[in-house]
Amino acid sequence: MDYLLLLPVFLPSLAGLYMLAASFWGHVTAGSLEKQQEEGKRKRIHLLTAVVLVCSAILALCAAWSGDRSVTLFYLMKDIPVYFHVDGVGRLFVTFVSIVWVAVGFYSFVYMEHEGEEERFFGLYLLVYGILVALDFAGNLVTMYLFYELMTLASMPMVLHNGSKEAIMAALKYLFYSMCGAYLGLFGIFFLYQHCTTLTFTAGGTLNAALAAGNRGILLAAVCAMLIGFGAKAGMFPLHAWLPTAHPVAPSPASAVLSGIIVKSGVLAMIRVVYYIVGPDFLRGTWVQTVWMSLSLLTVFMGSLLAFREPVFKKRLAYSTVSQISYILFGLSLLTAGGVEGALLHTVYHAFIKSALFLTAGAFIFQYGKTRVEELGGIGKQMPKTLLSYTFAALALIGIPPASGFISKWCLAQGALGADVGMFRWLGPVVLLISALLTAGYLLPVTMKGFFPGKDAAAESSVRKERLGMWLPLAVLAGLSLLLGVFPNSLISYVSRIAGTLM
Amino acid sequence: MNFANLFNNYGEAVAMILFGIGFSNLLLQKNLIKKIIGLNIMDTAMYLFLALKGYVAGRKAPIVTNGVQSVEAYINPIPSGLVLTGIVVSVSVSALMLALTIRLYRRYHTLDLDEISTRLKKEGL
Amino acid sequence: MAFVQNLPFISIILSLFSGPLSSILGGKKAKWVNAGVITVIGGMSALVLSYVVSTGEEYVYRMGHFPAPWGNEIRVGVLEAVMALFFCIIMLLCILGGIRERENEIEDTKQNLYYIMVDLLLCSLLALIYTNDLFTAYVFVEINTISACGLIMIRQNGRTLEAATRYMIMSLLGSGLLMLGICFLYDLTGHLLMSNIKEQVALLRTSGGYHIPLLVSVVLMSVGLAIKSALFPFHSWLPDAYGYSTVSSAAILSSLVSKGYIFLLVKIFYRVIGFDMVRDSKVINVLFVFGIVGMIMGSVSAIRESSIRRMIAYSSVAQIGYIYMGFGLGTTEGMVASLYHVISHAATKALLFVAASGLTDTAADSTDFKDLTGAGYRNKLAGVAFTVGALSMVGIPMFSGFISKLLFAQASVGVDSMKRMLPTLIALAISTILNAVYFMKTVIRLYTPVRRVKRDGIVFTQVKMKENRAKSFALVCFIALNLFLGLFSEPIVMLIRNGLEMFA
Amino acid sequence: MSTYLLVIVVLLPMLAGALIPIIPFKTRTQMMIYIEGAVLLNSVLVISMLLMPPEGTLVLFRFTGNLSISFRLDGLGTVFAAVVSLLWPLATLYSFEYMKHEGHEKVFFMFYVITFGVTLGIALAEDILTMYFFYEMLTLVTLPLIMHTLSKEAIMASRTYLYYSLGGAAFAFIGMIFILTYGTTSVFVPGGVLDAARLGDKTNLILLIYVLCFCGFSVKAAMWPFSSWLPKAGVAPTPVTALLHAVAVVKAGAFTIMRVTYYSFGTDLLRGTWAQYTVMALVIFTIVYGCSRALKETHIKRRLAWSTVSNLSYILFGVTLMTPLGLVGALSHLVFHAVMKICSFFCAGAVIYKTGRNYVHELDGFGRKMPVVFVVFTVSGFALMGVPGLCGFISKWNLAKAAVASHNPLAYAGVAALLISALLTAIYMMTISVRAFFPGRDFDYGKLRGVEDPNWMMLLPLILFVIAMFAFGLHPQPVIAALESVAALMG
Repeated sequence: MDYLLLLPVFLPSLAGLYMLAASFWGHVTAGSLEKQQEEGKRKRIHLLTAVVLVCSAILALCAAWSGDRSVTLFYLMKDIPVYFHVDGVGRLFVTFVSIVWVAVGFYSFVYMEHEGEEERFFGLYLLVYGILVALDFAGNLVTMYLFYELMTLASMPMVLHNGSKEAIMAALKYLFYSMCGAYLGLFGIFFLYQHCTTLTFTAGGTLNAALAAGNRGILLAAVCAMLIGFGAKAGMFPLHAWLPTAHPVAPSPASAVLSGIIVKSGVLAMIRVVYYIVGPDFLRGTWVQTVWMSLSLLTVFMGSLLAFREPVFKKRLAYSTVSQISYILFGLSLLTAGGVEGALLHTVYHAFIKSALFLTAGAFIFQYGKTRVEELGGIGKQMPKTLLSYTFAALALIGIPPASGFISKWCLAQGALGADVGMFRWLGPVVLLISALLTAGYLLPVTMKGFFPGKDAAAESSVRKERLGMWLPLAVLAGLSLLLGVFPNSLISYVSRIAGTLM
Repeated sequence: MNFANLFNNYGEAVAMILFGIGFSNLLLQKNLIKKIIGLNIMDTAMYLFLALKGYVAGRKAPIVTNGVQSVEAYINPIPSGLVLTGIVVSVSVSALMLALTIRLYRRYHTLDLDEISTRLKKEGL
Repeated sequence: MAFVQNLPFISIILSLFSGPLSSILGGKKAKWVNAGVITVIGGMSALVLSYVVSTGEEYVYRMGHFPAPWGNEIRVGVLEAVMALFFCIIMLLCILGGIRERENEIEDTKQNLYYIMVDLLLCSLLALIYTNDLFTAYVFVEINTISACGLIMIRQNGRTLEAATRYMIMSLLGSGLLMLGICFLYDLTGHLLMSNIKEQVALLRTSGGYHIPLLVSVVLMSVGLAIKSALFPFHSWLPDAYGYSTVSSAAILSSLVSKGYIFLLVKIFYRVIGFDMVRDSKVINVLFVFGIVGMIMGSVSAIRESSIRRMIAYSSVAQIGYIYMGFGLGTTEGMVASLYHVISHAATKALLFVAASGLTDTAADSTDFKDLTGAGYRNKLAGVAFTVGALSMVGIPMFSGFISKLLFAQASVGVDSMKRMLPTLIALAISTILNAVYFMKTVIRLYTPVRRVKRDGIVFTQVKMKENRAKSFALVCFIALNLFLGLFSEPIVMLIRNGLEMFA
Repeated sequence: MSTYLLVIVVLLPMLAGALIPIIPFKTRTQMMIYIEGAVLLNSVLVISMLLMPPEGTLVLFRFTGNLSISFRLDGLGTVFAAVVSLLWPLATLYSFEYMKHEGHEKVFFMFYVITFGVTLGIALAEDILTMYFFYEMLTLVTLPLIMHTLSKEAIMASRTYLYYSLGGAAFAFIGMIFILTYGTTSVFVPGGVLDAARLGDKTNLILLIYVLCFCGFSVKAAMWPFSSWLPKAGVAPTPVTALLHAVAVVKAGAFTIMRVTYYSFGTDLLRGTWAQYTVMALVIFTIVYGCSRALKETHIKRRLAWSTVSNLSYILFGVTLMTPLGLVGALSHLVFHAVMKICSFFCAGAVIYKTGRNYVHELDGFGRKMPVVFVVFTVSGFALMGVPGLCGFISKWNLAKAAVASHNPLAYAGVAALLISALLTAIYMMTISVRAFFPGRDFDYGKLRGVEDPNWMMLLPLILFVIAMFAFGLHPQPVIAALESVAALMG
């Protein structure tokens, strides 16, 4: 019972709320500021954000890596507390979330100046961070659901940041898809509450065997509903459609964290449900597993195919997210240690890679306002650092050894082959391979066109200086995705330990 | 069924038939006057019926002339009394009806009740 | 024998002779005589009631002390006394409620005739209530008819004449059938006094002889009286008669005349034929069916009406339906409910008619709904009274209508045959809804204010309570009566029960 | 505490209300003080009575034999009475401000205050006749409130309301008769009063009657197909729509259904019969139907009214589960929905009062101009959606818990319906908020000059409601425990 866990949750949330309120009242009182006042305000905002962000990130890491802490906040219902607990998975998630969040945060100090409404944006940014930390620390299903919903509501305004009609429509679409998913999840939660000894996360599941035996059918249905529901956040078919709509309109940092981090919360939810509440043994070999595997594979294939055909850069990345997340889901759906290992690895890697990619896209837009792939010819001349780090990230995602993506995919394939899942043993790896090829097909052209536009391309006249604040975080993320590929052992061992506990 | 009964008390039979005639007239005739006649036929049928009930073959009317004789000598007087009362009633009723009829005729120059009501509808009174 | 026992006879004679008396008086005097007579008779009936209740048994009053088979008898029980009392009260109030209209609508030379008619009507009603002799009953039925007809046609216009004629024809048909039935009974039993006939009928039942003729006579009499009391298919005359005659006539007719016939029917069922015999005969099924159909159809046609008076008239068709449905249930409970409804409906319906007249005063006697918009503000008391009546009709608790609804429903649940229970309950519910539809619609209209003060020539006028004291008084009394029936129904129900026991 | 308080709290408001048009008030303020004083006093009396519950019953009046108007305070009544008497003073405060622009207030407040007493009468009724009596009264005293504006539309609406309610009462009446005839007593007893011996082979009949009775009472609770009066009644002034058509009247319908189901017919008789399935199916359909109608509706108050329709059916759904848990769920939603919905209605009312705008598409950009109102509105929207941390989630949780625990396939469908309707709720509430806060990049706020938050009389209730929503949402234990103790009697 110690409150260190709560600090990284409440510090950013309160700061964020404060900033939101401030911006809101600013609008209500409708005071227009002078230019330099404007500047001063921005400075203050950035300073506050940076301080709070770094502090809370450090706090979060401390809280995470100093033993299995747990705290019960208060009782939502008689037998259901709001309960935080740090365990392996949570630790892992908190770590990469914090890193990415800080990096993207610094990136957006520069980026957001042309988007405006910075106070609101950073307020939300901090708020969502706090919620995410809480989500990763959540110690039981209801707590997790609570913060899951809050995350949806808080991240929604990030999507409609620029306030254009299509942005608003996209935001609503995002909201409703997530809500739909969340409610499907809730549907399951109701049933699990009846048939589980407790909703507190315990490795291997807490299903009450006696009760469950009676209503196996309805339980399976409920779990299936939950998978599909939480799959909405993770962009799994059939509820994936919000991703390609929401990401392009959102400001690039927002889309970076959306598809780098927030989609991962769907993954987290699935892990929690399957491995900590229901227990893999209950699902192994049932129709639910089959459905889950086939859905994820379908999504993998479909996503990369759509990405391949997509001309708008950020949309393309969004589709790629759709397919990449489903790698993870496929890994989870194998219900074997190997599968989980691969999945977790890919979760981490994809977080870094995908945010890096989106930041690149953001950079292009920020500097030259280029959104479509075919406009990017010769971009390498103007922004070499950016494009270089992009390339590394892309290679990592495709999975060229020794870059990180290779390792995770290798694990996934191995897991698939190792698992006893009928035809999916070979179907899985095949699909992964094809999609890897497609990935190469839709990521590399940018690099090539960028560096070697060919002579007929009109050389871009004005070469603007790349902003340090932008390419540095980008480079850091890309670098991380490389390094973790080159020296993966500590991570692998850690992940496999987690996976071991789950089986 | 055996018609013997019918022929034995032919009086009652006739009375019933008359009653039917009267009733149907009162009900179905358009013309008010005919209705009233029907009414009277109906009443008369009733009196006939009552009188028959009272009459015992071969006895005298219950009017005391030369000295009272035993009760067997006379017919039952009560029905006759009833008939008398009935006649009074029906007379008054028919009088009232006729009065009404005159009133209506003065107003609408017709004896057809339905036509009168259609006219009333037209007046919308 | 106590002096009180003479009072019923005296009251009949009194009302009978006050008629001719008023024929030689002027309108004003006749009015007072009439009012006085009714009051006195009411007092007498009250005394009789208290006497009968105290002794706890009914008594027979022989005219001129002739013994049973020959003499003519009056038989007084609790129920008779109760009915007499209520009829007097309501009649008095109706007379009071309609004074002004009468004086406007009837030419002055005929004023006193009106009171003659009322006196005769009262006399015949009392006779119907008290008499123990079928033929006397028949005679007074006719007198009743004639005087009622007089009440209708005394206001001279085409409608009333036509209505009176139709009414005459219908009730003549009815009384013809009644007469025939009586003759049959006389033929079978050789008696005219109810009690003696009953003994004979009992013998016949045990011997099983003459079953069909007996049945026929029952059917004839009930159908005859049903026709006279405007049961559903025979109601064609009713809306015009009630809708266009002068107010107090309408009130009296709707609340008393038909009730007199109904009461006679009850007497025939109980004291002449014996109720179980009636129950075994299928006649009550017929009454039941017609009653239910009447409940619905009456309300439906009421909804379609555009004139408030005619609407109320149609609603009383529906109410008569209730009563016959109660008979049709074939249980004592049902009978109690019906008799209670006879009383409560008499009170309510009279109230409605008088209140309606009060409302129409504000719009130059136009009975069209359009002219009554906002009338509730123009004549406050009448508005309130009408609302009370409407609520009672819909069966809102604490008004009399609710109690009778309650009694009907309980009676129907008491019946063990599904075939009667469900139809009754459903019919009750539906007719409640229909009542709500047309009465509440009217009430809402009454309280919808209008901006303008005149509509195609009709000027809306304010009416103060003081302007028409008699009517205000009558209305207040009616409201009080209605609330009384609604709140303290217990004693009355008890009286009715005792009365029925005395009957059987 | 003496049982006389039971009848005092019922009669006091009636008397006070009846006096309003008679007393010659010098100023409007005097009237306001008088009314608020009366209402507050009564609420205080009620609350104090609930804290020190009087034992035994008080017979006010006897109709005939066993039929009487009598009051007693029991668990269920406590809940309803508490809700009503906590909300009434606030609503009154709000309506002072609102009614300024509606005219002839005296009549309005007269019936408004009288309704308070009548509603309490329903809550405190000891036997079914008393409840029926006040149920009818409620119909009549709320009628003038609906036709208050006296526009053609209002008249039509009030007619519809009247026909529906009285018709419903007519069928409820049948149920009452059966309880009186086949019950051991007419008093409400947890677990029902039907006398098995007297029932004999009539079980099916009783079930039929139950269904009729349920439908009858559910008219006030606006169950499909009897729901259409509620949106129509939205023409009434907002305090009426908010308090009566989100709380008092409609909840009275739900409350009476609880009474007849759990206290008169008895759940043991009904559970698992065709009757239960019939009513439950109706209710489940209504849950979805109401929401979808709300989605189609663009008039704010009507949209909220439709949402009320569906939310009321949440309560009824809990009732039709016919388990103690179900009753807990129903009661919790009865309490919480009261807060949420009255809050959202008051927001809508504030908008109408300040700007006279009635339609959703007219609200672009209001978020900045009426910040408090729309923040509150959004919060109440979240609550209705069942976002955890707000009270809506708690009641939804309890309902679903009960439904799953009842192991009744139809109930599972009910859970699904709950969630579908939650999603629809999200759509129709969020679209409003998003419009209000994000009118689009090139929105000209100049169009909204003069739009601003209303004064404290309107804001105070809103703030209190928001606090309540969070309080119930984060720490519902006391309330839920109380409700469980009520339901525990059912066994």
